[in-house]
Amino acid sequence: MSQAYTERVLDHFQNPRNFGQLDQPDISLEQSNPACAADRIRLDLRFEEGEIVDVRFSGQGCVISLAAASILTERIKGALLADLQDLSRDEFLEMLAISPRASQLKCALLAPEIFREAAYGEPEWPR
Amino acid sequence: MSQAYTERVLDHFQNPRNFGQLDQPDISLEQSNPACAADRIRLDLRFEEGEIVDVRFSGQGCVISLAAASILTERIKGALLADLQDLSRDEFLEMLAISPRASQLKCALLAPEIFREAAYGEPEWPR
Amino acid sequence: MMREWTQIEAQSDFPVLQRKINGKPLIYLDNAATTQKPNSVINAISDFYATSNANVHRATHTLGEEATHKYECARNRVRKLLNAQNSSEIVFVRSATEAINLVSHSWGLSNVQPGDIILLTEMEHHSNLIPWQLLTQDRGARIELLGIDDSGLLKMEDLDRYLDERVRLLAITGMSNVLGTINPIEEVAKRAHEVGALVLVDGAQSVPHLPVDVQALDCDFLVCSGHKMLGPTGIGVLYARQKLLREMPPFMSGGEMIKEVSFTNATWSDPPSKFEAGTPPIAQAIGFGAAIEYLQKIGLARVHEHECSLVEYAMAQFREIPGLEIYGPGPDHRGGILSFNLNNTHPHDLAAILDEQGIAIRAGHHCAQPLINRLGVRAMARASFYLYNTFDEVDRVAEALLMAKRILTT
Amino acid sequence: MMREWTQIEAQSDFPVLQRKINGKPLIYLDNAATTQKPNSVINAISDFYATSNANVHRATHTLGEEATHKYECARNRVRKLLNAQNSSEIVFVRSATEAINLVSHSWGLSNVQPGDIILLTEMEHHSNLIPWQLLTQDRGARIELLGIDDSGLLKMEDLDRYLDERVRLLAITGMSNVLGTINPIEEVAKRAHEVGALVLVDGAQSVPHLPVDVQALDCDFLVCSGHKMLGPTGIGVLYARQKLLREMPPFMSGGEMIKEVSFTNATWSDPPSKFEAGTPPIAQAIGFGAAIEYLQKIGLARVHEHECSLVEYAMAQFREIPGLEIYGPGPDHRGGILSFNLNNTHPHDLAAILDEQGIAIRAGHHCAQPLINRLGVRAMARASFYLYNTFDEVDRVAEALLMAKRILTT
Ligand SMILES: Cc1ncc(COP(=O)(O)O)c(C=O)c1O
Ligand SMILES: Cc1ncc(COP(=O)(O)O)c(C=O)c1O
Repeated sequence: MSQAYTERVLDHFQNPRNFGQLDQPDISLEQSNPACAADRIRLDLRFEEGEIVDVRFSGQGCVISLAAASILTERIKGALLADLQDLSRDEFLEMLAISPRASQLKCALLAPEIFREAAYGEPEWPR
Repeated sequence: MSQAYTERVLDHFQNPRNFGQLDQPDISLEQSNPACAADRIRLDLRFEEGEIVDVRFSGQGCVISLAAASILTERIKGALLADLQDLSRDEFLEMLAISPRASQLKCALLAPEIFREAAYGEPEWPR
Repeated sequence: MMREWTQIEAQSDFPVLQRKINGKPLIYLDNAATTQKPNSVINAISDFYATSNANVHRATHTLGEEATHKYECARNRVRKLLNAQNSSEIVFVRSATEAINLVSHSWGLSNVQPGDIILLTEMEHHSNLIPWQLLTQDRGARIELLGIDDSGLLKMEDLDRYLDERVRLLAITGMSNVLGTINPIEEVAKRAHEVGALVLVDGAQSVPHLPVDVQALDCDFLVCSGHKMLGPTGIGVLYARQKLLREMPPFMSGGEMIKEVSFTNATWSDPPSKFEAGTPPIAQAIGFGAAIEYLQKIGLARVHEHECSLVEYAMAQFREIPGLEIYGPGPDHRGGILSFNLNNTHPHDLAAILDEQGIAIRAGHHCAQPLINRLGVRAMARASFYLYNTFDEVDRVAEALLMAKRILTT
Repeated sequence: MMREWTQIEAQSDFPVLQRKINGKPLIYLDNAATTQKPNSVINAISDFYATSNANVHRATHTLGEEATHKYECARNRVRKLLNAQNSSEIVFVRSATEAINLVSHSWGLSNVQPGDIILLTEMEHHSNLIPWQLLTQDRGARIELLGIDDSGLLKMEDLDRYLDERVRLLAITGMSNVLGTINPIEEVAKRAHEVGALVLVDGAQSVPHLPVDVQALDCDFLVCSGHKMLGPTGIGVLYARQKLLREMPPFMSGGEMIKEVSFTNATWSDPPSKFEAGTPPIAQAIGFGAAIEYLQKIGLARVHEHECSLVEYAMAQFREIPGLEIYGPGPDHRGGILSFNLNNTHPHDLAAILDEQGIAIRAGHHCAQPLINRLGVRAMARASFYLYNTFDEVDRVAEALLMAKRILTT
């Protein structure tokens, strides 16, 4: 069995959660990762009173970027925006329970960074 | 005693032969050596029927360049132009009996190269 | 596994090849990105620093004379390797990329006029594409592209289409770093010269792997990088005809490249030093010289032959893997580079899973994004061979690819 | 010989210093040209090639990840050394010379207008003079020069004379490579910023020998070279404020510095990679990191203190030699560089005779021809110190100079 390609990661890749697009998202943001074959992911988000009430992702990419997006949607759905805002990059990855190898960091971070920019208008993580 | 600064070299430096300028040279050429503090040497030459009948040098430079110029004048005075034309650079230096260290090669060659250019119109040595 | 009849017994010369990655012996197949270094190169660098280190030129002391001598010997080794007429035609720079930038700035800005054409091919590396984009944008000139056919070979008929007096330069890779295609430079150069165009050969991939002779090719410029041919990083070469180097203005300026300087003006020394402003990569040139010595002992023709056998063998093995698509021409027209995709998998994932088996391949656009897109994909996996690779390693890669396929598609 | 109270016990770390030249122990006093390398630097380079060698960025395999990590750690070491805010402000280049050319091309060509002024000083190295000559000639701008007084100190009153809104950039050396003069950069930068000029510090001589803090100096650009501070050849650094690097167009172009590329167009990645086209000097950056580690273990303040004591001692010893003239300021305003002439001798001859005694000094114009001429001579001899030099060595140099005088003038 593979180290980075765990059952959990492969499961999210083969059975992506919350895959697709929302009809009327409050915000929809698509970004690409030039470091990895110009992969693109789009996140659609709906908020109500500071809560993330719905989220979908779509796009194409490597296993790590797609699995990370799928895990992300699972974890943030129902969460309060305020609870996630002050997490550092590493804390955020910890919450998602993914620890990519160095060369796949950008892939793993593609969806989280789209989320950060969409939700808070800030691409940078707090220190 | 020093290796490069032999008695012979120092003698030519302190008592330069044929130093000065000719009244009516057939050719007079001055060149500098940017590798060595922009030193300059001038050679004045007089020819008769292919023979170098008179030669003087002037200018300023390091011991090696001035001694080489002085030795040069001594050796070529009275020589036939045709006898010197086909000498390679190394053969020419051998005739002058100087073998400079690598970093002083350009100094040692300053006067010989001025001579080559003045006498034959060619700065390059035959191979 | 077939008999390793051309196997060059070189692995023990390369300390990194003794390494294990994730408990498996390293199989290094990213040679098109950079190659490994034999002990003789590593030692040449250490020895220089430990015994003769000094700045070159203008120093009267012994270390300075020794350093200058070694640096100039390295230049002469490059001259011999490329069969240039004169070592003043060999300019040391950081890399092939810098060498192309030197030409695009120095020759380009002073020779390319509005309306002129720089002719490239569809298989150029970014380093032989973007400098010409910037030059032509700056000068109001434009780029035209010789196309490739579906097997990745240069469309020779495009020469008829694009070659005319407006073409100032044809810049073409000797070997594609993606498809492995070896281009017929001699013929192309002859055609370009007929319309008065100059020819620049990007030798970053060809010089390390094939015998290359600038006089036989009759090219005007050729560039290559030391690190892709067993040498250190930080050293590359521009070859250019003496006449061109004499006429070209300097690219960078500073110490060592001058004749006379006043506060307001400067005059230039002769090539190559006119193009080597500041302290050059001294130890790197010397290490590069040692790399050339190593390569010449084996012989570039033998290196090429070995890689051709490897790539032919690998193509046969890979074709057994269902869903694996190989890009580029057949083994007759390519060097030891093999790009491929395995359907329904992302090359990035393939590379990551192969690494777990100790196998280093590369995934991505290989700095040739337009070419990759032209071939209708977004990325490729690439295995690129060198003299130390073996048939046995190819077998292990094929097995690992099958395993990756199982992991990723079930 | 005076007590070596600041002697840094370093000689045994430097293999070349164990060498004999002409049967005499080497005394290396050409440190302003390039310095020697400690074992830790030589080994860092060899180890990289022997264990982790790969190209950086974009590689998914283990070697590529390790190489990238080491390369970026080296960048962070430079950041800490210079106290830059962010490591994206540190661009790796070949040398100080290339760094200045990067600024003169990238920033210069897009910011300098006809009539603008680039302000320099009379003590600049050719590398911080000629790029500005070419830029101003190209742009219809001009150079003005802050003068020096007879002791080799910057004429501060010239700031009043030349600083006005036409000055786009003041480019000034942190320490003169000829006179050893240490310039009051902080004050000069403050004055320049008052009129809106940017400030470039040529740190080729100051960064290796003094604590340098770009935030304290408040400079906009700073350049230095690895080989002048125990590191390998082939590596240099441009520090620039993040905002400037973001605005500046690329200098060279090619692989690794792009976001997206088509056949006709390209977009750039963020700094620093926007300015690092092609394969960078990877092993050299890593070796440079090891050099910085070595220097920081001693501490730059201690290095400076040691060199000041040496130069003060040497000035006192040399003054005993009849006919020896020392150029530049007193020991309070200079680092470990001592240029001199011995009357009726040519510096080239002095250097050659000292070499016979194992002593490496330099003779010539030290790539600062206009300065040398301004001081009314054609050449100088120069002894330049570093942390491994000793008071004992100074004594031996003084003796050798007396001997040279006897040989050359009797
Ligand atoms: C065909 C080709 N040209 C140019 C380059 C650029 O070489 P370097 O990065 O050493 O400048 C490469 C390297 O990938 C290449 O493969
Ligand atoms: C003051 C100064 N600036 C710039 C340079 C150029 O450094 P490099 O040759 O490493 O580019 C030097 C080196 O001699 C120097 O002393």
